[in-house]
Amino acid sequence: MAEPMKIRATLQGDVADVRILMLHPMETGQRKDAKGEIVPLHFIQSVVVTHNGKTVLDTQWSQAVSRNPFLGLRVKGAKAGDKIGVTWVDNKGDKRTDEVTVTPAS
Amino acid sequence: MGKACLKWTMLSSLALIFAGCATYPDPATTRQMTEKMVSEDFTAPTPALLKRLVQDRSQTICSRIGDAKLTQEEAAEVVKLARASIQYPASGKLVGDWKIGDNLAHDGAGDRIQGGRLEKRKENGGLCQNCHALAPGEINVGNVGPSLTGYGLLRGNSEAIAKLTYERIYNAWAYSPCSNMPRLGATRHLTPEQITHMVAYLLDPQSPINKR
Amino acid sequence: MPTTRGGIAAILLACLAVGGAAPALAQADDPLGVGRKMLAEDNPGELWIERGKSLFYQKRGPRNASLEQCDFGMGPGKLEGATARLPRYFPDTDKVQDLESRLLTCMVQLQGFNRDDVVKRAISRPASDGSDVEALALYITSRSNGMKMNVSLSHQKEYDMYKAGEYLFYRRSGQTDFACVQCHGEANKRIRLQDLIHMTDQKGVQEVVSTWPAYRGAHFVVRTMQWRLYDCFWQMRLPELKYASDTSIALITYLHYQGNGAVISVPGFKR
Amino acid sequence: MNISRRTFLKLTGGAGAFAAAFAAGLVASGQAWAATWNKAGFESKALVDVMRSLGATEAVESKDIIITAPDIAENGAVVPVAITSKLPNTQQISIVAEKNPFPLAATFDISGGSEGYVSARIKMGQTSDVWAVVKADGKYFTARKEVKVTVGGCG
Repeated sequence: MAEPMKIRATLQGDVADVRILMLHPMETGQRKDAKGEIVPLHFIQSVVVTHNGKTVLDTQWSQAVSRNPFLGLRVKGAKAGDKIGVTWVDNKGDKRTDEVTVTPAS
Repeated sequence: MGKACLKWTMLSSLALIFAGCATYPDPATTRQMTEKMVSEDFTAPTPALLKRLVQDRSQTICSRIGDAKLTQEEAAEVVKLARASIQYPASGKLVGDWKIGDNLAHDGAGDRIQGGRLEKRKENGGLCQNCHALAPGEINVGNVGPSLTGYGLLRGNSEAIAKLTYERIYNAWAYSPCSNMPRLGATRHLTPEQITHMVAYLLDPQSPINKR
Repeated sequence: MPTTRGGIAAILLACLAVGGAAPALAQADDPLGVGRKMLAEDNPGELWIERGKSLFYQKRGPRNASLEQCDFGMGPGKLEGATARLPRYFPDTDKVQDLESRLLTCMVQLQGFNRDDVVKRAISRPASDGSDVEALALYITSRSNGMKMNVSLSHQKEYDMYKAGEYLFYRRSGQTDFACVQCHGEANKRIRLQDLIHMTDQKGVQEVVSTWPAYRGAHFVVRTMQWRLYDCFWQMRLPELKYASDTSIALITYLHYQGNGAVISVPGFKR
Repeated sequence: MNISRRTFLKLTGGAGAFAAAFAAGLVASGQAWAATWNKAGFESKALVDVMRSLGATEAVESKDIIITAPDIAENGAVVPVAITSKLPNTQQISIVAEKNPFPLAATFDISGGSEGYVSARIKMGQTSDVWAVVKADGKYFTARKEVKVTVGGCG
């Protein structure tokens, strides 16, 4: 069910400005649905960002990160064509990996 | 800015002229056609609730398109209807409990219709916070209406002021015909008792609205 | 009688008002501005565009058809610039239609969906995956990104709808005595902290017509213009506006024509 | 207190729920990556406990940490927070919303290849200080900024 992320990686000098949008409910386990039933806790626990395969950011999240999360970071020593990979894993074991190439500043 | 604006006006008028044969319907035709739409395009859980869409005489007068001005006769009629609408609480007391008024002023819910259901509440909120600045330092307040901060400090809390305040909340159009202020008592959004609490909230020296 | 001449006068007056008004844009000392900018820069609404695209080209519904034959006014399947000219008159339905009512026509006629079913689901619940119509409306509008709104009133029915929309914009009713103009007729106004767009001003109305569908932060889904109008009537304590009704299309025609020249940029981001 | 505020508090979660979810095994702690997930920190209800879980009890305030966040957040469910650390060899950044039921929102471990900068969006139940806790060159530093939360959407 995990849907593709939207990743932008744009070169600014030798730094890649990386912006990641993910579709995820980030449920706190407290919200009730339309039928009045509690929606179980369901949130992304970890996001790992790689640059040409090498981990540059390893995150741990709680359910306090907003629904449809955003993550921004800056990767040093990048050049156009480099690969930026992103993988998230949630508390139910669902995961999703997407990859983009770094584009020159427009 | 001004230049761009003029250009835009000219383009628009050109478009209208080039359109040639098409002309706007006269206001009476537009009214008839649009009122028919309104009568067909809304749903409500009960026929009584659907009647909310029907305009009363004052609303009809106050629905002026664009910058059209009220005539003196129209303004006088709206004021007269407004004056006649005002009812006072059974107790005769116009100043209630400011603490209840404080809650009401910050309550924006009640009486909305969604998913085929009417929002059920013991009473409607007063909606004040939506449009008016209230106690000093409050951030989450609107500015569609004038600031009410220090309302009582500026005016005192004489009987005359209490009566004026009550009437302005009950039916603002008695004093400012067709203003943006809802006729909260006259449209039955609030009860006379609720309005007395809001009067207290505005006038009582202990009320947060009158703190410096 | 305010025929063509009155129309021009109204536009001129609106223009004069623009000249004197300060722009209601975020200023440096705006305590809300930082957050608004940060949120708008990375808009989760973009995640819905791909979904809308695949829904558009997928064979769906009882007739197992895609929407590729749907004519939004530029010819079957031609989407570039189509929403920039909506609402417009369509001879096949003999009606003025906005994007969403036209989409509905195609989903019913081409794909065989039941109209009531689509309408029932059109506006999604907050914090849900959103509806098909929301994703489709966003995708179709995104194909006009960068283009200017250019609604015409060349057909008599388009004129009629425009005038009906204007009438509705100023029509007061219900227990709040509100019409649209009570909240949207002046510059720099807010309901609580929320900015109210000044729609009798060219810049204001242009912002409205060029930024829907939009991601609504508080709802976590993409919302459309039909939802925007529905929600206004809800807050006004009025009965529920029917999806894709003539009343909604009239208001949209009025606003979109006023907003001609605005550059479409969707998804918008609303608080 | 209006309806949307109550709804929001539900969104941000009551104190017991998270721990209960752990007990019920809803949080898949068996996964390999979960070994590094700071369970104690994310379950902490007070700032001091969060700091202890991070090993940051000796942290000192630093002017080289910049928190970019709104003075007033219009929607507590989506509060944008960006942290920039100019401290040499920044290794880790945590975002903590002091008055949340569970204050620790996120921890970012930074490897050699990325700058001392992260940007994210968090839920906040009420007006609160937002803390940045930064580990740089083995030592801990903090900065904080108040974010006022007004919950709109009703009325």
